[in-house]
Amino acid sequence: MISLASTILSTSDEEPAVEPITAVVSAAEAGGLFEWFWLLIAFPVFGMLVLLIGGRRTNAWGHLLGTAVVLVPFGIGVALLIDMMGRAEDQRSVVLHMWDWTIAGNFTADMALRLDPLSMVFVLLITGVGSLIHIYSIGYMSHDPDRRKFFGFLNLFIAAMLLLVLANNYLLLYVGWEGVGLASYLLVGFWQYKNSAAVAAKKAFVMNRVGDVGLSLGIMLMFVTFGSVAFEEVFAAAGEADGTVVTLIGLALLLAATGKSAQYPLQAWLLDAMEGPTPVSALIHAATMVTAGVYLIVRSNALFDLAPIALNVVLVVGVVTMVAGAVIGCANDDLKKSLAGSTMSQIGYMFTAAGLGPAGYVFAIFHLLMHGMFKADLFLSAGSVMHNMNDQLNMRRFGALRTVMIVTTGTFFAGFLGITGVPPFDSFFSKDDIIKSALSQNWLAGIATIFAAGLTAFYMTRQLSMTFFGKKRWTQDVKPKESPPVMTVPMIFLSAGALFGGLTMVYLFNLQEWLTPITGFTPGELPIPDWAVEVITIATLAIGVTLAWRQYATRDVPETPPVNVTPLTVAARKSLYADAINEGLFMRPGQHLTRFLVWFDNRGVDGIVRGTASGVSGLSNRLKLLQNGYARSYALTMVVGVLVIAAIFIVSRWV
Amino acid sequence: MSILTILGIIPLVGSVIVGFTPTKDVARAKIIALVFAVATFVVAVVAVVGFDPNSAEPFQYVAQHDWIPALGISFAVGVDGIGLILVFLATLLVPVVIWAGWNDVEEAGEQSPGQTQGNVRGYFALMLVLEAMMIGVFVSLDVVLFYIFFEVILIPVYFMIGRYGTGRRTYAAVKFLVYSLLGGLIMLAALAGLWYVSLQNFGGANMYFPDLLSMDIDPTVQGWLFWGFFIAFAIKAPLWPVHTWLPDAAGSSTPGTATLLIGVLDKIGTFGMLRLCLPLFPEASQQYAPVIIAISVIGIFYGALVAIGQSDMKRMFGYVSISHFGFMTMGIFAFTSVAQTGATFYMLGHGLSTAMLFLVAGYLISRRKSAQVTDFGGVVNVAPVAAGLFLIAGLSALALPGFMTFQAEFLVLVGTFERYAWVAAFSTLAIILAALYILFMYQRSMTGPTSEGVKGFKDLNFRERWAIAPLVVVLIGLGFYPSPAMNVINPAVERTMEWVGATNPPPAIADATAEATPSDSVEGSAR
Amino acid sequence: MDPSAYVILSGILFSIGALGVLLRRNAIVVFMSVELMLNSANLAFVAFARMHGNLDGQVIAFFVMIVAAAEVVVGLAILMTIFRTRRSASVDEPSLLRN
Amino acid sequence: MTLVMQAAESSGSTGEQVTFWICAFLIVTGGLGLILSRKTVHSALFVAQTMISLAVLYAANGAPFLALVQVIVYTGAVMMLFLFVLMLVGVDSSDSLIETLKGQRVAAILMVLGVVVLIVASVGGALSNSTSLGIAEANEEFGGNVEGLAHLMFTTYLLPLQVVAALLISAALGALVLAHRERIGERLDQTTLANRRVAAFGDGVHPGGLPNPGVLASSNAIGTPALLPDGTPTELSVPVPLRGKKAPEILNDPELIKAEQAEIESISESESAIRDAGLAGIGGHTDLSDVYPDQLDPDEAGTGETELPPAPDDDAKPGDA
Repeated sequence: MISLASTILSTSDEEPAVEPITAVVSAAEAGGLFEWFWLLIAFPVFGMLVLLIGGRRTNAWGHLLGTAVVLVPFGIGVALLIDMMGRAEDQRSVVLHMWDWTIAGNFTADMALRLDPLSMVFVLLITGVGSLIHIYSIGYMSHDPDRRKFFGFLNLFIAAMLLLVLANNYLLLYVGWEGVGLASYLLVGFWQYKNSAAVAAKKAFVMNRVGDVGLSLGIMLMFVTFGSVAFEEVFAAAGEADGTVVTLIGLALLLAATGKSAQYPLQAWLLDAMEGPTPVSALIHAATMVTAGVYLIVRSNALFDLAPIALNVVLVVGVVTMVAGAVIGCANDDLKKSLAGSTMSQIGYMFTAAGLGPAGYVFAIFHLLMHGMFKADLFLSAGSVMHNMNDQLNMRRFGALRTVMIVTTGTFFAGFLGITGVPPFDSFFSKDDIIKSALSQNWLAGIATIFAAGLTAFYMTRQLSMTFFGKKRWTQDVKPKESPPVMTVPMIFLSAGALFGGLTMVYLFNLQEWLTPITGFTPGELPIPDWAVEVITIATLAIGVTLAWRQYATRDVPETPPVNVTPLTVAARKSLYADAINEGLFMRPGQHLTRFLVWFDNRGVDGIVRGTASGVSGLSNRLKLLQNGYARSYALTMVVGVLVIAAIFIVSRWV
Repeated sequence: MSILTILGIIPLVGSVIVGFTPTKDVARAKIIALVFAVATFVVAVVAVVGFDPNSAEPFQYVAQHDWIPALGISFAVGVDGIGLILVFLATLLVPVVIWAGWNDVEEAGEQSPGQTQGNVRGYFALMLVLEAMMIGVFVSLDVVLFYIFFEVILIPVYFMIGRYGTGRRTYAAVKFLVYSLLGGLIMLAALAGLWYVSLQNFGGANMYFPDLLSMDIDPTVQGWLFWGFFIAFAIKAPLWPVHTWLPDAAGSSTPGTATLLIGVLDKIGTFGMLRLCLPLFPEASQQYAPVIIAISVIGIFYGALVAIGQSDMKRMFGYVSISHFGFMTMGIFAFTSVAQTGATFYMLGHGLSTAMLFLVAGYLISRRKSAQVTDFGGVVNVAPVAAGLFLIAGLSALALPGFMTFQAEFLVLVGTFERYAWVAAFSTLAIILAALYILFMYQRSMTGPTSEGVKGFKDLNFRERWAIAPLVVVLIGLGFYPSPAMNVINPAVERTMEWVGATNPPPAIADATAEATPSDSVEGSAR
Repeated sequence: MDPSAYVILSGILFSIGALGVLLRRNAIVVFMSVELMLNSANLAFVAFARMHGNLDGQVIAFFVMIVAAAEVVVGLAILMTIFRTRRSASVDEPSLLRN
Repeated sequence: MTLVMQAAESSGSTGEQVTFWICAFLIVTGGLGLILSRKTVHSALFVAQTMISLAVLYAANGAPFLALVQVIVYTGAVMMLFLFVLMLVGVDSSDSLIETLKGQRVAAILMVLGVVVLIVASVGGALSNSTSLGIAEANEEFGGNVEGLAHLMFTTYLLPLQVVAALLISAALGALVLAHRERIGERLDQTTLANRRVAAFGDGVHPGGLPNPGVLASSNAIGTPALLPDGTPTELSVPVPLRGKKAPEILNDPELIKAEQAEIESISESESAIRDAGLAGIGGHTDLSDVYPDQLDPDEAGTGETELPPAPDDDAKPGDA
């Protein structure tokens, strides 16, 4: 690890480059628990089916079942991890072939799962954080009449997410990919009686679909190029393919990733998705689903390694979102939306790291893992606040909550420490790695990462001080108190992760060594000394914290947002005009096109049909007039006929 | 007697019995209809189970009897995988529709005042007749026999729309009939041409389909005959721009009729293309494939965009189907086994998902007495099961992975991509539109605050739920385990490809390794 | 004498008869016009008989006369019947074919 | 004109030419008269003129038998039949010559002119240079025109002759059947009728016969009204079909006209009473039609005036049943 700790503790940061290992073993060969790892998915599927089909009969115990079917896979995951750690590096990728899935002509996609160090990390993140959030939800949703349904949807999400990370081919990954999208749709729109929730859910799904176009195209290109969509075969043959095609595949996959991970230009749905219950925001829109894009890119590293252009685009997307998300986070007064901006920004970090290629894949996953913990912690704490403030989210009506919600304040502060990167907490390790890696590859990206770190410090301090410090600005009707233990205990667990996750990953469980066989690793060379980087970073953090503290903790915060602000603030409050752009560029032209086509179909296409019909009947009405019933008319017609026939005869004789 | 003949006779017998039950005894008529429909389904399942996918024979359960020997017309039946899938679809949907549409006629009567509510048994008798005809189309091996079923099928549907529908049902029924008859007329001309060609080829007329495959037809003649058949099938399918009867028919018929009409009956169009157009006129098919692909792509987007702008649910589903039929024809005329398998799979999936859409929407419409989306709102709060099933139906229509429609749509796109990369890439954008029209409609009708007219909705009852359940099971079951269907379809498609003389483009990597110049593979495959 | 003169006369007579049929509404006049047309045909027959030098044309003309007589008898009877019910001899009146 | 000149040049004998031209003139004027006269009677007379002229031409063409038949059958029988019918229908029934069908007149004239041009151009042109064999030889073969025709008719044309005979019989029978009217009520004998007349006399209807026309008048034509003792003419004496012809002085005197009308009305009433009493079939009461709406035969009634069953609704489709 090229982190501060490592620079201090180790004498050498010269690390060897590592090539990825593509070998896999079948589940049968691996034996033991590996033959059963499909149970990881089966449990939540079972829970979902029971809860959704069972209906109201399961209301009484549904939440317990829902939680259990996530806890059990977590246990299995831990057991698998221990098993896997005991295996040689080239024996760690296990493929379980279950049945022939889609076979059409020369297209085949098996129902096959793959458990390797990368997916292992995800399995533990999903089931671990997932379990905690399930437990939290028991308390958080206790008053909701549809709590059982909520757990059913959560289980659906867990199952789909696990399928996403365990799939052994892109088509099956697609199933998980859309499955989490569906779960997100259902959960964002969980309170469907609110129009805003329904609209937000739809928006999220549709924008994700735009990304799915990319995934579809990527898979199609893979099939026509490699004749297969399975990971091993695609990765093995990647080198033989034409560079342009690989770049196209990379860009297509990037499009998919931007949709799922709320990166520019498909970022606009994430803020609206905060309409969902807070546990959903924590689990899906912070910790797991939105990071699926990062997973996709890292998983496809064999392709991206061969497509430097695609990789550079990933980097650009990452940097842009990282900064823009942070800017949005700085200006939003809605606690959850501010956190959502932060999520965008942090995933931007991951994309930046992934965009650095083999030098950054590992750090992307590292940061992802850290982010999963501290962001879940932050969201759950925010949920705890919201739960006790009558579902309000306007930070301008919070303040001084530390006096009544001690535990929540503590957990939020732990998350604050985790995300800002104060040594020696989570981000200190993961973000520094990214910063250094970026500096070593692309100084511009490096500077952006440092700047974004400063912004992170600013908006987190802003949130912290506006919510928990300063003066009370509560509305009349709220009487905040601490949340019940069923909520606070998971928060405490997650705070522990936010505080010590980084240390654990670096010193106890060497994540880099664990992942490099999958992702490969190429160390970079820093243009300036390590310590200088760290000093600059910490200085930036300090500036950010100080600015925000002076602005929001020491001065009074007005209850309505001030009007005379800089244009940047105005833009940031409006999420950098993302909705306006989408509306102007796609929705309005789309509506006009639709309206025109409806008109065209009625008047144009069907008009021709109806016109023909009325033309025929009109003609027949005209012809009907010839049948006027007057014998003399008929006689005249006969004369005309005689005349015509005779004329024809005569003319034909002449001719 | 072939099991296929039995399959066709059972519903016919049933329809006669239903038709002769006492007028007052409506419930008994319904039960008899259901019993016969289920019996047909059971026989169909027996046929499906007994079907040997690996058989060397192209057609199974073949039976051939002389009918009009002088004209070389025989009563010949038999199925391949494609026909079998569609027979399965038809026989599955009919009992479902009867069970789900138990009170369709009465409810349609309530919706449009002045409609006679009597003679419910006529509706069910017609439905059984329709089933027999549908089976007849899918199992006919004689082209003339196929044509006869193709035309006769109009009669029950005409009455089912015109007599038992709602709204402008007479207009819709006549429009449907005139459109279809126009297509049938053109097909009749082509059929006569084909008959003459067979006379020339064999020295004696012979309309037995497997024999016709060995004919050698002049390319110009092929072109004419191809278009003759194709136009008829395009109207039936329906393809843009001969689609305008479909929204009217869908909007004016009972949910059950609409289900059978769009779910099964329209498949005759795509089935006909796959069964008759391609094998009989291979050169013409390949020659005109680009034109048809273009029409299909227009249809895909046109249907989707117009669907977004619809305010009537049933009409909207009609347009959605136009979009989906675009996918099917695109798959058929892409001439890759992947795309054709996908298209066949799509036929099954579309049938089931459309059935769900129409039936669940029918439940809601019969409660609200209106099909206008704006008349709904917040249904999910009062009837969660109905709204949930509606969502499931919608998701299957937008080809969410996990439903069999996903593989179908994806295979069509992949298969098309092999030959027409840019076309497929462009068509992929339609999946966004699919999400838009389904979710936009769902959002407007099912979510949000409960609207006045929706309050007091009863959630689905036992009958309504369990009528839909088989569809959900098959849609999701085949989504995760499609082998039973794929195993049957694949050999049939391979055979069709063989008859047409088309081969799959090899993967670019194989090209690259063979030529050792790994360049232009995308452009290469795009050609 | 040149038969064409007779034939042309016959044609003119025929045309006048046709004109009568077309223009007059009184059924009796129409009948008479029809007779005129038949007679014009007879004239042509007779002229042609002379031209060809055999009597067949005259025989035919004779038959035409008989048929014309029969036709007039029946026709006038019908006319009477119609007249009795409708009180009119106009050929435009029985336009019952309409509607 | 050239055609006429040609005809004149190739002419056989001057006598025949003179005959032809005279007859042709008569025929054409007769035909035009038929079309152009307002009164049917005049038309009939013009037709007769045409027929006779035609008979002359037949004779000139060596067809004496046909000429005779033409005169006897056409001019004698057929035209008389026409006149009879005219008497029944009403002798003064005159058409207005205003055309009611739009465009009929113009179109008819144009078309007929076209036919004339075609016939003249084609037939005349085709025959212009042909030579006539002459009928004399054929006439002489069996010793005369009649013998020759008889020979042909009873040999070659025997079957057509028989058929035509059958046709003639059928036509006669058909005419009988068509013209026959069914008796509606029971047959009234003389006693009943006399009793009714006496009963009607009680109501002021004169039981005696109506006065004869022409009595004490200047002329005894059937259309001349009889003069009453005071010298005034009485319309009662004129048969109803002929009443259209009125003495000029009556037409000019409004008082008389009024009285006349009243008289006719009373007659009508009395006649209606008689008719009710069963004296059906006196015939020819054209102007009493609206007084006797119920005199029609039951099977004839209702064909004209009663409404047809309503036409099926346009929208009635099988689905609406």
